[in-house]
Amino acid sequence: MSRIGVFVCHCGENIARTVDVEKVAAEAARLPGVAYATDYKYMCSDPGQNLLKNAVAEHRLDGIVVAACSPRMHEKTFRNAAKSAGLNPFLCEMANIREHCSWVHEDRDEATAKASDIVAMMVARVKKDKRLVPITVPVTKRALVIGGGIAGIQAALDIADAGHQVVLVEREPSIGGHMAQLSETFPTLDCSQCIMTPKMVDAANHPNITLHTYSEIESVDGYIGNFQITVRKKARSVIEEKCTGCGVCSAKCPQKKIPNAFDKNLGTRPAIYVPFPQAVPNTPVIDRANCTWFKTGKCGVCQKVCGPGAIDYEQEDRLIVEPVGAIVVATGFELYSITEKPKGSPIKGYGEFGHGTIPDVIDGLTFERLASASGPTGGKILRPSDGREPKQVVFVQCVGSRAREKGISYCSKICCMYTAKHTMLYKHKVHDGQAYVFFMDARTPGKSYDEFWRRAIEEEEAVYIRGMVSRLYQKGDKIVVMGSDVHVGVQVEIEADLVVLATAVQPRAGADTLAQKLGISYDSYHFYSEAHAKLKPVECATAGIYLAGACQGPKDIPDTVSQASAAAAKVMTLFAKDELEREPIVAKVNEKNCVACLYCKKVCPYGAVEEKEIRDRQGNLIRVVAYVNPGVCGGCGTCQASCPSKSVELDGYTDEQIMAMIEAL
Amino acid sequence: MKHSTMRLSTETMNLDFVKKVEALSGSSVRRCFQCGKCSAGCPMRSFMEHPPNRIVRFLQLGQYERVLAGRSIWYCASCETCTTRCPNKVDLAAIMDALRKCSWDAKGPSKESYVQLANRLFIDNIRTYGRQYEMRLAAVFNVKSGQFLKDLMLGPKLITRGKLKVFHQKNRNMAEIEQIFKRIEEMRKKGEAP
Amino acid sequence: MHAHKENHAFEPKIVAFVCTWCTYAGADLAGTARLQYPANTRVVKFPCTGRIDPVFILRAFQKGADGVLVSGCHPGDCHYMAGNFHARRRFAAFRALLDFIGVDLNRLQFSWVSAAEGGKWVEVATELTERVRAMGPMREFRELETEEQWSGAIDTPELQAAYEAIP
Amino acid sequence: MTPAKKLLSYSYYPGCSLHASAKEYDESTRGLFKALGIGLKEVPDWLCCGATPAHNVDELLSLSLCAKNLSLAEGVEGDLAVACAACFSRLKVTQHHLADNETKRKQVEYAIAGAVNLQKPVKHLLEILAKDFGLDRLTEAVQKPLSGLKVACYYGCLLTRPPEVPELDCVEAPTIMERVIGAVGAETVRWSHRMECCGANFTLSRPGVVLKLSGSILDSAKAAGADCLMVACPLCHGNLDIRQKEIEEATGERFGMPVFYMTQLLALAVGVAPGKLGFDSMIVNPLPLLKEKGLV
Ligand SMILES: Cc1cc2nc3c(=O)[nH]c(=O)nc-3n(C[C@H](O)[C@H](O)[C@H](O)COP(=O)(O)OP(=O)(O)OC[C@H]3O[C@@H](n4cnc5c(N)ncnc54)[C@H](O)[C@@H]3O)c2cc1C
Ligand SMILES: Cc1cc2nc3c(=O)[nH]c(=O)nc-3n(C[C@H](O)[C@H](O)[C@H](O)COP(=O)(O)OP(=O)(O)OC[C@H]3O[C@@H](n4cnc5c(N)ncnc54)[C@H](O)[C@@H]3O)c2cc1C
Ligand code: SF4
Ligand code: SF4
Ligand code: SF4
Ligand code: SF4
Ligand code: SF4
Ligand code: SF4
Ligand code: SF4
Ligand code: SF4
Repeated sequence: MSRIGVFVCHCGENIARTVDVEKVAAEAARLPGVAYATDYKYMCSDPGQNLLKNAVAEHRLDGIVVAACSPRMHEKTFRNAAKSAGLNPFLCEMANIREHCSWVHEDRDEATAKASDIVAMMVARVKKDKRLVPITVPVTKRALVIGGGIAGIQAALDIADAGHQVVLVEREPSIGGHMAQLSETFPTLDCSQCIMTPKMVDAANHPNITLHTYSEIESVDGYIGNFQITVRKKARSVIEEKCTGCGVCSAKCPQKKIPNAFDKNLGTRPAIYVPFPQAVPNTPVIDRANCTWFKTGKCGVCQKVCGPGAIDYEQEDRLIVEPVGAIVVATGFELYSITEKPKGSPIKGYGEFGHGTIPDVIDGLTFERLASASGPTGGKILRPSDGREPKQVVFVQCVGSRAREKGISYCSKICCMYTAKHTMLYKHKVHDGQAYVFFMDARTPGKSYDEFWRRAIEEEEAVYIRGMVSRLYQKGDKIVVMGSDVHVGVQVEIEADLVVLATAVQPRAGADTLAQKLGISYDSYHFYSEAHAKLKPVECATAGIYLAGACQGPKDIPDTVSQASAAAAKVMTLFAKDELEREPIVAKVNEKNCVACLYCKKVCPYGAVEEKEIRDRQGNLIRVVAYVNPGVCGGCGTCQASCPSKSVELDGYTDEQIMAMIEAL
Repeated sequence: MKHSTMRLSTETMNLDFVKKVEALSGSSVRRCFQCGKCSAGCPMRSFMEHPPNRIVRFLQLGQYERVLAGRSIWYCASCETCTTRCPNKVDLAAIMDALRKCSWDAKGPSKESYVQLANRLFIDNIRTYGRQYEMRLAAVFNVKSGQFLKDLMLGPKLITRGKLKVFHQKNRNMAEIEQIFKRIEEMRKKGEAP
Repeated sequence: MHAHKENHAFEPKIVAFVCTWCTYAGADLAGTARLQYPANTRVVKFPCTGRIDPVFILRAFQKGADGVLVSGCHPGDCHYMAGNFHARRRFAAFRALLDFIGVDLNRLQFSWVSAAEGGKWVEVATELTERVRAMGPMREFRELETEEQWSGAIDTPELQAAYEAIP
Repeated sequence: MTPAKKLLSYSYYPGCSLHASAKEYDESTRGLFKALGIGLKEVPDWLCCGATPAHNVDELLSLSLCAKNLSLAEGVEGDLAVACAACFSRLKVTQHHLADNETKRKQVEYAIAGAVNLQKPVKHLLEILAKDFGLDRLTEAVQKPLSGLKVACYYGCLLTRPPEVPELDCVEAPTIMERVIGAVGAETVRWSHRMECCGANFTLSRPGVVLKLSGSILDSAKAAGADCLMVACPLCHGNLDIRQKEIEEATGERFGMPVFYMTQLLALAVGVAPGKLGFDSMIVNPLPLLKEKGLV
């Protein structure tokens, strides 16, 4: 038999004006199981809380209902009071007779009756309440950062500076990502390399950062605070510990004509190479597909010339297991290429632009390499076909982006700004050249961004023409651009020397595979989904995993860095405690009844439900049941409502508790 | 020409003309971002074939023939609404003045001869009399424009109310006024003034 | 002095199943704004509409509710990301079942009320109260109640059908 | 104790229209100023300011004509009072432009063979009445309050534009006319077309334009319940008053809306004899309205 205490609050006049609080208390006292009922002027005040604490002791109460304001207001207060009185805090409930009653009704009788009903419902519920203990999980204070672009580097540095260990995993031989490829950056036009390279070096030298380049995530196990990551370190064919980065191997390698992907294939590199001179680490990789040794078994020049003996043709991929407590995903983006349709790209293609067959039609990143002082032309704008300096350059915005029918509807967000930047860089380098831009809108909602774009037009004299380009075709050594100026309604034709397409920012090919390994969700384009667009923009729905940079959606550097620092801050918040404590409102499976239909698994938005094998003592598999990982469960209860065998229950909202309330109607 | 394709290149964009208009009007043309606010409020928009914003746009692209070909510039009432409201401080009313001057100097190719004629007569009046005499202005305009009967009904009404002076007298300082015209002509001849 | 209040012969009982994050907060807001509505509603709070089992609705009708309101976050705003989508699908199937067993669907109302929509909460609660008042007391289920004891098992073909309809 | 009232005296540039089609504007201005005890001395041998046609096609000429007028005004004491909105605008624009354009100023100075007078304050009558004289004093001077008369104040294009030049009042939402006429007891209506263009000098070359634009102005004033319009510009007056009959014929709408110069109404209120205010030269006869309101 339970002993429930009911405390009816007057809230000064707020409740007492319309609700006859004494009557409510008196009626509550008659409810079965109620051992004590009273009313008081201000329950939340110190004397009010003391009244509650004393009553617990005096009347040996095992459950409490405070009939007062909304639980959103004072549930914490009264649960804490109950706790200090030695009661499990989850045995204290609030009956909302203020917001839901005294404030919204005028008739005193009706309001009093309703208040009594609400109290009765809560009394019925509290009788079914169970003692709940906050869940605690230990935290491994080590973070994994996936992707070594500016996002990953920033997040890694922030976390490492806070004193935590970071494992930074980068797929390519060097960290740096796209930012390392850029020339100068909007909106300030500072040199990308100049601001990026020091950060890359900092990351590599930081005592708290373990760098795995040329590596990928093999698998992810565990949950928030306790992940086990398996990293595949791909065979570099160069022993990192021995290599001094002298570069003799690259210089002597007879295979010299391999297109350099970092330079968007404008230049070439040897088979043993670092992607770019400032690469971090400065350790070469053998591109086995193009290496003579690996193709024919002959050559071995690099091994012969390498002083420290760092070349190892036998090296194999290695798997490393890293325990971490939190993960930052920062895998960045890819540009849509009209040349080759990237696998999985939803964009239907640009036949009207020649499908990439016109050599002097390039993308924005290629232009960055042309404009970069450390690029293949030493920063001279020269067109790929014949190396001449182009005098008429046409830029075309929104190629792929914002074109529902082509396959994607979103705006790539950065191309308006980088195209404006390109026209400026071009004008700075080719004074007698003319830049034209075909655009639909100039989307420049950033600090100093519109001013930047206006500068391109007003000071650098770029001619902006509103309208999409219909077609491009080669005519002699020119490219005819067919457009239209929609402001004046006249067709426009320009014979260009070079055409630069601002192609769509897309998620990395394979972003979905990584997401599946991590158990995080992604949108229909494969950008990773944040838990809440506004209030949890860096958290994944999966606890303990955070997002930074362009992998979550198109982003420029300022946005990327802000998000990266925010993700790092979230990781640090997590690491501030030794154990994670959370409300024990989580689902539990009754393994006896579970029929393993796994409906629960299907509906759980948090991916908290796993399959669990039940084995006998000999280790024989008896059956499979569902298991809810309490570290991951968000507590929505969807599984419970969906379970056909009623085998899963959400603590704090059990069927019993709810039914009790309904019965009390 | 109105609908023919614009072939843009550094050769076909007459930026010298644009610079001249910018110098005459003291207003930047590039600053315009084609919001259309000028045209939205222009009281004369419905009489123009190119709304004011399009005039600026053609200028941005150096398409001066297209600007001067239309009668739009002659239908601008100089009300300054566009200039007042332009978010970019494009002084369109001044640009219209500059364009009319360019067209005036080129003796065409404007289509709006009536407006031009009225302006010419008005200025002639100043040179001859120092002040405006509306009676003469109207009469000569009607004769020259071949609209003999235009406003026939208004004339007597105005005269009886003393609103049109039938006789007029010259300013006493006519010589000085003539000097002003002469000196301006002289400066222009020497290329010292636009 | 309050305006003269009408006396109704029949005061229906309305049970509202609401989620904590949106509708419960919306109803709180109606309170803070001192908006007035009929006193017929009794609120049962859930973490999420995804937690609301159709059985609860049946039970409420059996236990004397004349009308039931189910309300949560707007689609896409769910605190738990997708709970309300599951709820929406589940209730779509459930309505068919209720119809089948002869419950007038006008007694059951689904709606989305956000934490900012105190006014909408008042509207929804008032409308349902008025509508059910006009319909008169719900009798169909009360008789059943004496015969059947609630259990978690799926022991009727209707329930089976309802669960099978869950995608 | 009332502060000593200073004696105001101005040099006066009437402009071509006030000597012809707008003679009632001139007469009433002189009458009003006399009644208020404000001195007014006409600049001798002033010439046409060039108005719209000059700057339309020849900015340099326009600037030179105005500069010449400014230097003529130098000989007459007092700030330069201007009645016509177009003259006012041109004179102000000239000072404004030449103050910050050295090249143009040199050209103009050569053309007029003298320095440009950038210092002489050029003031519209409204400014003189509202700011120099003062609305309180204006109210004190009232002998026949215009109470009951519903006036639609029409600013036209040029009184406040272009921005930063006349600085008479707010460029887009001025109230100076309403304040001035309100000071003598008239009621002013809120209406939409206070600053729409009336068709300006197209009156000669393209009267169709005027019929359309002035038509909608009359329409709007009528819809707002105005008894009459009040203007401060002869060109506006010409279009709205002289062409009103034609507009009525073209639109089939009857307005019968007298169009007053602001000085006519003000002078009437401060007791100038109606016979001296040129009411008889108005095309739309205002006397029935004035009689109805007991003002004549
Ligand atoms: C042409 C062009 C010009 C630009 N100009 C500017 C500018 O002027 N100013 C500006 O602010 N922004 C500019 N940007 C945008 C800028 O490039 C991005 O904002 C920024 O690079 C995003 O950084 P990130 O770290 O999120 O992604 P990325 O730079 O793409 O880095 C992601 C990193 O993750 C690695 N990675 C990917 N997948 C995996 C995996 N599965 N495992 C391990 N590692 C992985 C990649 O190799 C890469 O190193 C420009 C972009 C383009 C295309
Ligand atoms: C019309 C409109 C619609 C919008 N709609 C959306 C939308 O749909 N979606 C969206 O994502 N964003 C929207 N936004 C943007 C959103 O409102 C802002 O991004 C957000 O409010 C910024 O939050 P804040 O905390 O930075 O600033 P604020 O909300 O301005 O908060 C600043 C706080 O600081 C206080 N404060 C100021 N100075 C001091 C001081 N000296 N000392 C102490 N306190 C001080 C202020 O009182 C205030 O409480 C909208 C904005 C507007 C104007
Ligand atoms: S507990 Fe709530 S209802 Fe009671 S006095 Fe405090 S605020 Fe008011
Ligand atoms: S073995 Fe391969 S990498 Fe080494 S030098 Fe030869 S081709 Fe180059
Ligand atoms: S940022 Fe600009 S160019 Fe890029 S997709 Fe958006 S609108 Fe188009
Ligand atoms: S100011 Fe606002 S509406 Fe205008 S472009 Fe920027 S974000 Fe868009
Ligand atoms: S839905 Fe229920 S029965 Fe099915 S797997 Fe989950 S807990 Fe087990
Ligand atoms: S309560 Fe919600 S989050 Fe937790 S396991 Fe069930 S469905 Fe998943
Ligand atoms: S208002 Fe100004 S910016 Fe807008 S279109 Fe006209 S001139 Fe251009
Ligand atoms: S000044 Fe000319 S172009 Fe500008 S709004 Fe007036 S009439 Fe139109």
